[in-house]
Amino acid sequence: MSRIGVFVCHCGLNIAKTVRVSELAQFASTLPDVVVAKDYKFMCSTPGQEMIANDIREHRLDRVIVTACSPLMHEQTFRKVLAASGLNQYLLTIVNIREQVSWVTHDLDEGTAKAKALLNGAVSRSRLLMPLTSRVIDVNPDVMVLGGGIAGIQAALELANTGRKVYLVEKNSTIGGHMAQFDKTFPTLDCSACILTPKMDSVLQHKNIQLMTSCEVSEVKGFVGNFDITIRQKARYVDHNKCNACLACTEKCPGKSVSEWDEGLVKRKAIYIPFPQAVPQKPVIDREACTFFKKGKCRLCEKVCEQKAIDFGEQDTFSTVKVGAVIVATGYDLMDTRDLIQYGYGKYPGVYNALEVERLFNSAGPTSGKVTLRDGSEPKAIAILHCIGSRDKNSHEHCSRVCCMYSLKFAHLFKEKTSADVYQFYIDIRAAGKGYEEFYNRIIEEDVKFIRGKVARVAKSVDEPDRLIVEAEDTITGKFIKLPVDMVVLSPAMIPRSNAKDVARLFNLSTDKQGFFMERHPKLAPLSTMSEGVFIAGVCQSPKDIPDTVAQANGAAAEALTIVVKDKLELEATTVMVNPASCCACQNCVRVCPYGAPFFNEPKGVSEINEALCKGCGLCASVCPSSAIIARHFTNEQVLAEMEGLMEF
Amino acid sequence: MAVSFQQIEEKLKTEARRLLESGEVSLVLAWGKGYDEKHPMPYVAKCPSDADGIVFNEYCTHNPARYLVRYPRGTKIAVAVKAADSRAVVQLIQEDKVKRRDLVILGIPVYGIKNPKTGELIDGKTTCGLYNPVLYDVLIGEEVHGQPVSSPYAVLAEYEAMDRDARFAFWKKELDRCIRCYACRKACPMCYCDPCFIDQRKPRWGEKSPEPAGNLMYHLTRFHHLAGRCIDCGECSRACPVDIPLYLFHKKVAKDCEEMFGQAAGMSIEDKPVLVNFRMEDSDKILE
Amino acid sequence: MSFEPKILGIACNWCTYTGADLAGTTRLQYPQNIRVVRVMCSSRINPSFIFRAFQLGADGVLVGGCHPGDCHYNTGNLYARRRLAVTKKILEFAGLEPGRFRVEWISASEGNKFAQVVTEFTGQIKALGPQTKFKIS
Amino acid sequence: MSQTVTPYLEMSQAIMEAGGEALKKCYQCGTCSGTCPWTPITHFNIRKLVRYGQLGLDGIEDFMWGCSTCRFCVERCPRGVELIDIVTAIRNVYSGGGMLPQSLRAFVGSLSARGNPWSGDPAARNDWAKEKYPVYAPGMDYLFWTCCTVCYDPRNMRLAKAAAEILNLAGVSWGMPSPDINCCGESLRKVGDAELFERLRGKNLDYFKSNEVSRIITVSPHCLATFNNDYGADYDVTHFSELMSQWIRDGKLVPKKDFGGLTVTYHDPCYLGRHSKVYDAPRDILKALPGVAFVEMERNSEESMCCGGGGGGLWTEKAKGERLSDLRIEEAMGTGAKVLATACPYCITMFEDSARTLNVDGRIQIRDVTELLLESLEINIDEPVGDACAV
Repeated sequence: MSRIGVFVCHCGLNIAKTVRVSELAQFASTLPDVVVAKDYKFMCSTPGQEMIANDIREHRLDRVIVTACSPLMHEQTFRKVLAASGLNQYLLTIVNIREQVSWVTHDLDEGTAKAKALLNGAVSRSRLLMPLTSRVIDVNPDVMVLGGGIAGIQAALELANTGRKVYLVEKNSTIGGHMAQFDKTFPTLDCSACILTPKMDSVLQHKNIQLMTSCEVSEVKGFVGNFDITIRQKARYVDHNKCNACLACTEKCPGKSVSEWDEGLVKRKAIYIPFPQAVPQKPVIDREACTFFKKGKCRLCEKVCEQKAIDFGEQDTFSTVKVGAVIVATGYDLMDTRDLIQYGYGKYPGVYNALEVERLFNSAGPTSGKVTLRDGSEPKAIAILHCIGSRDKNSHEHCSRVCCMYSLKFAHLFKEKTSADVYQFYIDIRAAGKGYEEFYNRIIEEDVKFIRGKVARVAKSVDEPDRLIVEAEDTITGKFIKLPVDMVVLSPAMIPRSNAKDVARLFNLSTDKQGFFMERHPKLAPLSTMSEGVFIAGVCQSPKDIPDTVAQANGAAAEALTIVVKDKLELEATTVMVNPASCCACQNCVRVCPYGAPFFNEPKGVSEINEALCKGCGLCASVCPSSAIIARHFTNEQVLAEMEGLMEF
Repeated sequence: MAVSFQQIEEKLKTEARRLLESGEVSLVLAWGKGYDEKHPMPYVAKCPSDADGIVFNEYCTHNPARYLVRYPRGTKIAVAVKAADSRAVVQLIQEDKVKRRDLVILGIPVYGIKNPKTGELIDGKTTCGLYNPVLYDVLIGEEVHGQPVSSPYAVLAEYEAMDRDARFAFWKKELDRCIRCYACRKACPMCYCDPCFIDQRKPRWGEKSPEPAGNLMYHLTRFHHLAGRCIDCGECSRACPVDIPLYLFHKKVAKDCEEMFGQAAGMSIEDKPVLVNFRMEDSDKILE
Repeated sequence: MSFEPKILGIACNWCTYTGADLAGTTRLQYPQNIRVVRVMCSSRINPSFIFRAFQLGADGVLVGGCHPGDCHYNTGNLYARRRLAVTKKILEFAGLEPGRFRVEWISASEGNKFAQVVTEFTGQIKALGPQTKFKIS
Repeated sequence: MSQTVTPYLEMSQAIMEAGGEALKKCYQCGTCSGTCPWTPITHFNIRKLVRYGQLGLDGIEDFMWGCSTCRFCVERCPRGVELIDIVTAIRNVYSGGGMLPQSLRAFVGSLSARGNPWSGDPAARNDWAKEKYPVYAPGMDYLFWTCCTVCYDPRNMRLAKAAAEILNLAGVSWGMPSPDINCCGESLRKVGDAELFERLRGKNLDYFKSNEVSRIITVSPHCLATFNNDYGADYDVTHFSELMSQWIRDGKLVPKKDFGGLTVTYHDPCYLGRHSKVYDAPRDILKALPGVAFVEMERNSEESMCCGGGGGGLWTEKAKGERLSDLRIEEAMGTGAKVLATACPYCITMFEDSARTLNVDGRIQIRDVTELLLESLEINIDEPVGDACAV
C-alpha cells in the first residue's frame, strides 16, 4: 500500500483555462492509494512548495505526484521539495498537463479527459517507484586539454591559474595553432604574434601545465571524474631534456621538406623548429625528410650537437594520464581547394589560399612580410574571392563565418603594403561582430572595389600570359566582368581537422553533418557534449573568430572546473542493473551498449553493469530477452503500469 | 544417390568413439534409441562405449544443437548436425553461447528425413530446406546434390496473400488452441533463456495459464525474440502436441529480416545477430 | 457519438518528448486522443510494450525518437529502428492493420512535426475504427 | 530609368508548380550567370531569369529562350538549384500562354504532326538505310535508336551509316526502330511543351514494351539523357561511343588507317558530358586511332563550352556574334586542330553551319568520332559495302 499525494497546478490560467483543475483533483482523490489531492494556483511558488512539504509530513506521503508543466521544466524543483521533506527524490512523478494538454487544446472537456488519463497512468506508475540513491564517485582534480591552438592555450591557462594541473596535448611540435600563422587580427589589426606569444610562453612557464607536444591521444577509458587517457608521444629523435636549443643542427641539416608553417610556400630543414617563437623551442626530426632515415647515412646533426641530444633510435612511447575532465579544442583545416577546378588553385601560381596569404603578410613569413607573387614581383591587381567551398551544396553547406572579415583585413593589408587595386567578389558581407561593420566601412573608404557576384572561373589571360582573368557577373549591374589580375586569393571553407572523426570516436562525441563536434544543446549547453565531462571549445565545434574562440575556451575551462572542483560527483541514479537470477547469458546487452557499461562476468556466467559508465538509456533492458535487466525508474513494470493507467480512461 | 542412413550411423558411431577415446571431447550429442524405431531420442554419449547407442535413421528430426547450452561453458563437445541443426550451431556461436574452439561439428548431409507423426518428407515447406550443413569439422557421408531445391519462403505466399482479417482469424484460431506446454521453446535450439520472459513475475507480461491474451503475448514476443535468430529447423512445430504451425510465423519473420537486413540466421559465424546490430545506412523504409 | 480512439504515444525524453513540449509552448493544436509515455530513449521500447498496448485497448501506437544519427545515446535509435520494424512486421502478419503502429523521428525542435504527425495519425486511426483484434475484452 | 513593378507571386507559384520548385532556393549569388557561356555574348542572363521568376516579374519573355540547357550552371550552383527545370517550367508556363517564338513553331508543329522535328515524312524515317540494315525484332542484342536528326538531316545520315557499319563489324545483333516510332522529345521538353512530350514518350515506351526492348544504343546524347532521366523507365541505354571504346579495348575493333599526324581536338557535347557524365569514351577512341595527334581545348570535359544547339537552340536563329558554335570553332582552331571531333548530331549541325558561315570549312573538318573510327577501320560508306560474311 502506498500513500500518494496528488498536487494539481493551475499555472494561473495556463492550465486552468482548458483543464478543470478542481475536478481533476477530485478525480485523483478517488483513485486507489491516493490519500490527499489538492489543486493550487502556482504549485512551483513558495507557498505551493510548502503545501507539498506540509502534506508529506501531515499525511505521511510516500509518493508525490505533481500535475503541472513538463518535467523538463520543474522536475528538479519538486525533487528538492521531496528531498527536503525526507522523501527520496525519485518518488516524485510529474504529470505534464500544460505543454502536452492545456496548451494544445481549446476544449475544456477534451483537456480534462486527457489530463485524467495521464494522471491515472501516473498513479499506477507511482506505486511502483523505488527510492534510488545517486551514485557518488571520487573526482580526479586534473584536466586534459586537447589541442594547443588559441582555444587550448586559453583554456589551459585559465584552469592552471585556478591551481589545477593541466595536461596540454598538441599533435604538432609546437603550440600556437593557426593564430600563430597570422600577421594581423581583425578588426583591430593588432599583431597576432604580439598577443599570442606571451600566452604561449606562459604555458611553457606555468608550473601547473604539463605541455605535451608531438603527442596524440590513443585511448580513452573511464568516465566523467575519472578518465584514463593513453597518450602517444611521437618520436622526435631529439632528447628535449638535453637539447639547449642552440639550433646548430638545423643549420647543418641537408634534408629538406615543405614548411607546413609557411603553408608550403618555402622549405624547411628535416631537423627543424617550425618558427622562431615556437614553444617549446626545441627541434624535432621529420623522419620522412631526414637523409639518415632515407639513405642510412648523414648524421650531421648528431655530429654538431654538443649536448648529445640526437637519438635516432628513439621510439614512440605511451603514457597514461588520469584526469577528471577533458576539453577538446582541436581546431580546423582549410578545405583543399584543388577540388574546385574552376578557381585554378594548384594550376595557376597566382592563385593563393587564405592561409598562404596570411604567411605573405607576416614579417616572419617566407617573404618577410612583403607581398610578392611567386616570381617575386608585386601584384598590380588582386581579387579576393569569398565563399570558396562554403555555403555551397557541392562542397560545404555551412558559412565559415570569418572569411568576410579576414578578406576585408586582407584588402586593408594589400592596400597598405602594395599599390595594387583590390577587388572583393562576395555574395553577402557578413559583418556581425563587435566593431565589424565599422571595419567594413573603413575598408570601403580605403577604395577597395566590392563586386557582388560569385566568381565563376579563374583563367589564364590570353593577352597577358602572366596574368589571370577573373570571370563573374556583377549581379548589381547584371554585367559580365572579365577582370585581369595578378593575384587571386581564395577564402576556403573551414572544415574539421582531418582526424576529427578519430577524436570523436575516442571521446564518444557526436558530430554534425559537416563533421564539427556536436554540443549538448545548441543554446543552453554549447560547450558540453553528450559525453559527460568532455567539453569543446573553438572551431572544432563550428567556425568562429578569435574573440568567440577565446570566450568559449574560458567557458569550457569554467565548465570543466565545475566538475574537478568537487571531490565527489553525484551521478543520475537512473542506471540499469542485472538480476543475475534471470540473466540468460545471451550478452545482447554487451553487444548493444554505446558506452560499454555491461560486461560479461565469465566465471559467474552472467552480465554485470559498470554503473559509472551507464547513461540510463535502457537499450539493454529492451534487448534483454529474459527481462533480467532492470532500467531503474523506467522498469518494465513501471512502464506497463503507466500504460495500463493511460489506457483505462 | 540415396542416402544410406545405416552408413551414416556407423560412421557417426566410429567418429564418436574416436573423439571420446582420444579425449578430444567429453561428450557427443547425437540421436539414440527411443521407444520405437520411429521415435529416436536426443542422445548424449559420454564414454567410448556409449557410442554404440547412437542411432541415425530417417526419423532423427531432433536438433541436437538444442542441448549445447546445457553444459558448462568450455565443455568440449562433439555435436552431430543436419543442415538446419548446423545453422543453430552457427547462430549459437554468433551469440557467444558456445565457442567455436570447444566444438567438433559432425556434419551430416542428408535427404529424406521424415516427420514421424505424419510420415511426410521434411523439406523447405516446414524447414529451411537445406541438405548440407553450413559448418562442420567432420563430414559424415557425402554432400547431397541434385535433390529438388525449394525456397524456404515459398510456403508463405498463400498466407501473405490472405486478407488481413482472415489471417487474423487464422492465427487467432491457431494460437487460441495453445495449451502452454512450452514444448516449442523446449525444442528450440535458440530458446535458452532461463527463466523465459513469460515465466517472470516482475513484470508479468501475460497470463501463465492457457487463455487467448496470454497465448498471444507469449507467441508474438517469442517470434520477436527469435527474429533474425530462428534457423528454421521446424522443431517447434513438430514438437507441438496440438500442431500449431508456428514454423509459418517464424519463416515470415525470417524472410522479413532477410529482406530488411540482408542476412539470414546461422549462415556465418562472422555475422552479428541482426537485432543487436545496425547499419548507418539502414533505411526508414523498413518502418513503412 | 463519434469514435474517439485511444492512442498511446511513447516518446524519447530528448527529442520527441521535448518536441511535444515545444508544440505546446508554441500553442499548436492537435487532437487529444494521444497519451504520451516518456522513456529515456526510443531504444528502451520493448516490443512487448507494443503488443501489450494493443491488448490494453490502444487503437493506435505512435513511437517517437530522435532522428537517426542524432540519438542522445549515439546509436540507440538505430537499434530501435530495426527492432520496431520487426515488431511492425509481426503485428501485420498476425493480422493487425499496420497503420495502427507508427514510428516517427521527431527532433526537439520539430514541435510542428509532432503536432502534424499526431493529427494525421489520429485521423488515420479514426478511419480504421476501433481496434478489437488484440484488445482483451 | 527606374520602373515601378509589383511582384506577381501567382506567376512565381505557377512556375514552381510546373517543375521549377528550385526557384525558391536561389540566393542570387551570380555563379550561374558567371558560368553561363551566353552571359558574355548575349543579353540572356540566367540569374535574372530566376530572379524574375522568383518575383513573377514581367519581361521574362524577352530572354527566356536564350538558355541552351548546357547544365554548366547546374553543376556549379552552390544552392543545388536545378536551373534547367526552372527554365523548362518558365517556358512551359509561357508557351502555354502562346508565347512560342516563330522559329520554334515549325519545330513544335512538325513534332506534333509528324513525330519528328525535321518535317520529315514519318514513313521515310529509315530511308537512309536503303534497306541494308535490319529492323529491330525481339531477341536482338540492341535497339540502335536512330535519332530523327541522323534519319532526316543529309549531313548526319553519314553518322547513322557509320554507326550501322560499325555495329555490323562488331558482330552484334541489332536493329533500327520501325518507322512508326517518334522523336525522343528531349528538345521539345526543354522548350516547355510537357504535354506533347508526354505523348511522344508514351508512344515510344509502348514501342519498347511491345518489342521487348531491353538494351538501347543512341548516337545522340540528347536521346540518351532523356531516356535515362525523363522516361521514368528502366532501360539499359548506352551512348554508342561507350560501346565503341569498349570494343576497341576488347580487341573487337582494330583501327588500322594511319592518319599521319592529323591533329584532332574533341568537343564534349553537353548532353554526353555534363548531363550523362561520359567524358573518357570518345577520347579513348580518338587516342586509339593510329597517327592522330590528340589535343585538348582549354575548356574541356566538365568545363566544356556549349555549341548552342540544346534546349531548342538548334531551331533558333542567332545573330552573328551571338553564336557559341562560332566561338567554339575559333577555340578549336586555336589548338591547331584540323579536325573538330564530337559525338552528337546537334553539335555537328551547329559546327558545320558555323564553319561555313565563318568561311573556315576548308581549314577545319567537323567529324563525329564514329565517322573517324569507321574511316580508320578502312571502310568507305560512300561506296556500296558488301556484307563481309556473305558468299
